[in-house]
Amino acid sequence: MYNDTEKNFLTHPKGIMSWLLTLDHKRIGIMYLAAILAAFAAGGFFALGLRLELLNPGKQFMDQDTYNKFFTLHGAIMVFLFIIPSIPAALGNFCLPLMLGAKDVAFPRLNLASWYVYMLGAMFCLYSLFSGGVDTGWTFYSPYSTQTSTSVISMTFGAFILGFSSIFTGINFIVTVHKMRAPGMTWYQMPLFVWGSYATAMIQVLATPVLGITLLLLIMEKVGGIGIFDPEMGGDPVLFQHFFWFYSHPAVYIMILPGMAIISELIAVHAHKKIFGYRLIAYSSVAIALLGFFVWGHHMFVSGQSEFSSMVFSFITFFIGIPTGIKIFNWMTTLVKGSICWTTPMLYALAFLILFTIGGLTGIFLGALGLDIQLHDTYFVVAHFHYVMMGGTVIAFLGGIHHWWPKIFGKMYNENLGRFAFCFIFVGFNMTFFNQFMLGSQGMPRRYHDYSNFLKTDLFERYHGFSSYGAMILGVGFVIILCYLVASLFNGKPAGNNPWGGLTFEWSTTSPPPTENFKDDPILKHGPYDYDKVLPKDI
Amino acid sequence: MESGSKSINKKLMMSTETTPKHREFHPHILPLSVYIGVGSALFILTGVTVAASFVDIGGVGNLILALLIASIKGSLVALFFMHLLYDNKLYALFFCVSLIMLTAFIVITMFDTMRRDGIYEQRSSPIQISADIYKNMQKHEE
Amino acid sequence: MENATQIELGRVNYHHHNPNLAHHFHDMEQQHESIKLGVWLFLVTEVLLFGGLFCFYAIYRAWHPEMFIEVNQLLDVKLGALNTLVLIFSSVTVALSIRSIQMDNKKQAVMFLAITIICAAIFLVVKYFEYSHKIHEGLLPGKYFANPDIAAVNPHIFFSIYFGMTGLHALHILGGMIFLTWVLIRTHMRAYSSSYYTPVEMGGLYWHLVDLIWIYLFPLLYLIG
Amino acid sequence: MNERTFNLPPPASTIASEYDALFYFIYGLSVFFFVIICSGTVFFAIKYRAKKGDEEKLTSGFCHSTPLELLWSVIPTLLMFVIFVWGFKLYMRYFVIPANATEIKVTAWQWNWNFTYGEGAQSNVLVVPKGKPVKLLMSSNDVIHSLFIPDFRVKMDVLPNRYSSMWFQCDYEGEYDLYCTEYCGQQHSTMVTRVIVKSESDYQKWIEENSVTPAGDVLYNRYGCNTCHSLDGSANNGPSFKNLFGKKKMLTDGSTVDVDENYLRESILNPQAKIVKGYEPVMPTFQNTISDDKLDSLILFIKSLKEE
Repeated sequence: MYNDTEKNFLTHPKGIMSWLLTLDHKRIGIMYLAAILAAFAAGGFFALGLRLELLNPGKQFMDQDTYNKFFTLHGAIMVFLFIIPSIPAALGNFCLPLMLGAKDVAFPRLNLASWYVYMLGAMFCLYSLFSGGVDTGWTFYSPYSTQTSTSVISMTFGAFILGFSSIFTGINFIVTVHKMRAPGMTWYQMPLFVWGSYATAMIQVLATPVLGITLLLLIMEKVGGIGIFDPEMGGDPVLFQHFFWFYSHPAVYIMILPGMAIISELIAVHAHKKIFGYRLIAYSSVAIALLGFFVWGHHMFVSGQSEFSSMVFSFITFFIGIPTGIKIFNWMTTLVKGSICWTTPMLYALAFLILFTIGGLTGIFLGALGLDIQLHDTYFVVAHFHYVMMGGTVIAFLGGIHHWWPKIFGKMYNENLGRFAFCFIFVGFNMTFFNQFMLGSQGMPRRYHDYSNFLKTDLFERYHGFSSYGAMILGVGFVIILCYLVASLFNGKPAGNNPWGGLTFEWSTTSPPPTENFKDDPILKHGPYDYDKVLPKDI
Repeated sequence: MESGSKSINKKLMMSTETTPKHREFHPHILPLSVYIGVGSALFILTGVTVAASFVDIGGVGNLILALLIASIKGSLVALFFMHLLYDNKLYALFFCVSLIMLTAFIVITMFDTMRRDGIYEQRSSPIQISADIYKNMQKHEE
Repeated sequence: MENATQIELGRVNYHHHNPNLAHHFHDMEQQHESIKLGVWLFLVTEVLLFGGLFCFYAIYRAWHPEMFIEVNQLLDVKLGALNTLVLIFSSVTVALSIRSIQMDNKKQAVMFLAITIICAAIFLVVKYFEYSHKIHEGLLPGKYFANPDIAAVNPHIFFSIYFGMTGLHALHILGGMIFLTWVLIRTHMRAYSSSYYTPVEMGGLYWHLVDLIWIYLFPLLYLIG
Repeated sequence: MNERTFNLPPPASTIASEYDALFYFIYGLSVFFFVIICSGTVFFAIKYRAKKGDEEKLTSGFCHSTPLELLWSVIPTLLMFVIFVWGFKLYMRYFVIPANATEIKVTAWQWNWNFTYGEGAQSNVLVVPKGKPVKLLMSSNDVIHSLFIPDFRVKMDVLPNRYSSMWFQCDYEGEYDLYCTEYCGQQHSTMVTRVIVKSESDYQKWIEENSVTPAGDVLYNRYGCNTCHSLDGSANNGPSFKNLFGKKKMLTDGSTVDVDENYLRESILNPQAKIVKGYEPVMPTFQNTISDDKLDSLILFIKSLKEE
């Protein structure tokens, strides 16, 4: 049981320097958590600004320039500073070595370096924010990005640097999974969170360098006019899109795979049920990671790329739907004959099943060659990827935070408040984004500051208004969560070592864990989800 | 084919097990002759590839030949100097995955850049043939 | 009591056997393999980093084959070939330095490392001459291109790619030189032996990759005609 | 047509109804699968909710079922194939332009549209004839734009370095939105205009009212094209313009070239690039003397000399 006099990783050693120079994966995870939450708050601020501006047609309170910078910063911050590092670098860093029964990740120094590199990249993004902002959209499409006079260089350089932090985390995870598993733990005894993180790390290692070279070339294009993207110099701007999406589509799976990985944990643990189709879920993570590399062109169906490559990309895109569908059905079936506790993390897991299904199904519209033509670059796309990124990843992230919070800090938050806030999130999210599907298929284009010039302005206004109010409810939900989680640190009840009855290694150590993770070397006694063999009272 | 990949899989799994008992550390030392031999082969192949570039095979023949020789040289470096032949096959696997990804990247991108005239010739050719800088250059000369 | 169980598991005391063993690894073998795997993953990222430039090369070469052939005549095959030989030689010596340290022959290892670093320096000097010649002729990337004698369209793109690829490669050579110098000093200080030589081997792996990339760059850039 | 639908705007072009068929097919499938997953999740979550005393019991080891897993691998796979093929067919309908389409040149720049019609008319709103296929030949003067007409279900990026094209046929007179959907800078959201669909006769009338004397023939004399290129087919220093457009010409190096917009443009700006067989490379370059719109109208003029 939790014992204040015991030395845990949070309290020992003490002092700010012991944190800044720590090599402990748990502390680095928490430092990452703090950093990404700050980024999330910043990104959320911009999102609310956008929604308020779109409440009514015409200019509300910001001009076009400001609006353009807002959506660019919202996108860039949320993608590069929040979602990509969110689950792997914060929760993954904390949990992965614990789940494997290892003392640390394979390269603790690299891990710390990754945090500092992240902070450096964030500084560059911050700098570009204060030196006039960026107005290209987070995709930095050439040739606009090479022509605009805003601080594209510092922003892309920031993203370039952030790539290294992502690569470092990826390398660390792959090596840790290969070499640091507890004695006797085979690949098929690993928790599914580890499988998902492993697949994610593969993408981080394989795709991020291409983003690096792309952004570097974009900077060279802007500074030195090397002429490979610039049509005026004989270059081809569509090539930039190829290069950009070669990273950024797999990056979508960097974002969602860890979310899926968390859901596998949450569902099994909170339903006290052996996970259905363990191997298929594990394989499908790897399959999604690999297939994800060959579908980037489905972002370019109307970009003027050849019909032949559009066909190839669309065909492969549909194959991704299959492992994704398998996962969803497997999670749903896991619930059967379980003993389901309606805890806050479980509510997020159930919400994930519903919201991610919507995100996935609407992806089929966009993957179908002809259908994408109407929907491309409209709010349909915006709604689709928010259902995947937010309804998927962020919901899973929230579930994960609630799931591991007692383990990380040894304190239990107020479950009733947790469920209360969940309702805000669920309702607010759907209010914000569901009507955007209709908005998009009716033709409302994304990245529009003003929609008063259309014949259908009144229709758009109704949908946009609904969205904006939803966003406010969503914002309130996040504030409530922040409040009760912070409050729990001060007056939360001791959580105990294993509040949910988890069977993976991290629940077998104290909460919070000691610096060396385990008092004694952990020994594998059962599989990660053997709820049919281990009595709940024995856990 | 399938059973082959399975057995590789098995080997990978086995070789990456972390066993509880502590293992001695034995470096794998290759005889000097291997390094000298591979080194000389690389020198000779460099000569061959330079020589081959002066023979016009026609079409993309020269390119293919040059890449073939480069690949032989590359394999020699990877297999012997980088010990892929002797080490855990996991390293080779990761290295191959990177090469496969790279090939896929190039090939699939070229599905687009090479086939833009799939339906209409008009769409593949640039509106403006040469870059603006040459205009300025000409002006400058005048 | 606690000690007893730990000794039974045969771990704890082992930590003190080798000062080079980090606390979170069980044994030297695990540590060595982990670091090696990490380095290989790093090499994977390097391959894909250069891969982007290779992709550009492939696309623009396919678009403007006649331009590539014409412009290629302006590169110096002799210097390129010389650099290739220098790099291959340095690859052999770095491999031999690993072999020497594996056999506990510190002196030889230092010597081979020194030769490798000297070769790298030669490579960079040759590159310097090539570059200054190009700059002199106005054969520069992108908008700085200022050589009106070429008839084919858009030669500046070739030089963007040429300088991009060889420049990035030269940066890697420079990085390798710095790392190998550090390894050399550490070797000289007797930090490595047959029981622990991981940094030497890692430096070698990296150096071989830099060589391997040049093996492709050389024919693609210099031997097109 | 014209009752307002919930998801898509009323279909106004011929391709829109084909589009809507696939859209609602996938829509139906999505609703079906969503209902299965949603109701399954909620039902199981309620039915198997933990009760008092459950902590004393093991849960079922039900964790594998080949038939079930095959079921939800194979059925989606088959459906995916159907959707892919259907989507691809639709896509090809978009990209194969009917031969008899009226061609309109679209030029986009930050942040405006310009539409040039065959007869020299120009406008900022797109005017098209009802019931006839219309081809848009598009290029941009600066960054990438994208032309989108939601009621017609058509969209295509407008590129700065290449021509892109698209087509539609609208059978209903009226006004529709047309706008840019590729983010193109500060005033992206003002790049909104209209398509006006007129009956065939109104369209012709509009063209006549708005057409300028084809500037091309004026330019033909002003730039001195007349000294070398005849209009009646007679031989001179350069090929005659009569019936030139659309022909295949043999070049001095033995290859052939289609005389299209691109070739004409290149030959005016960079005359030495492709010399037609039998002629000397004597033409001067017009690289810095002729503006883009003049170039366009000169090309239009040459096009107009093509015999039907």
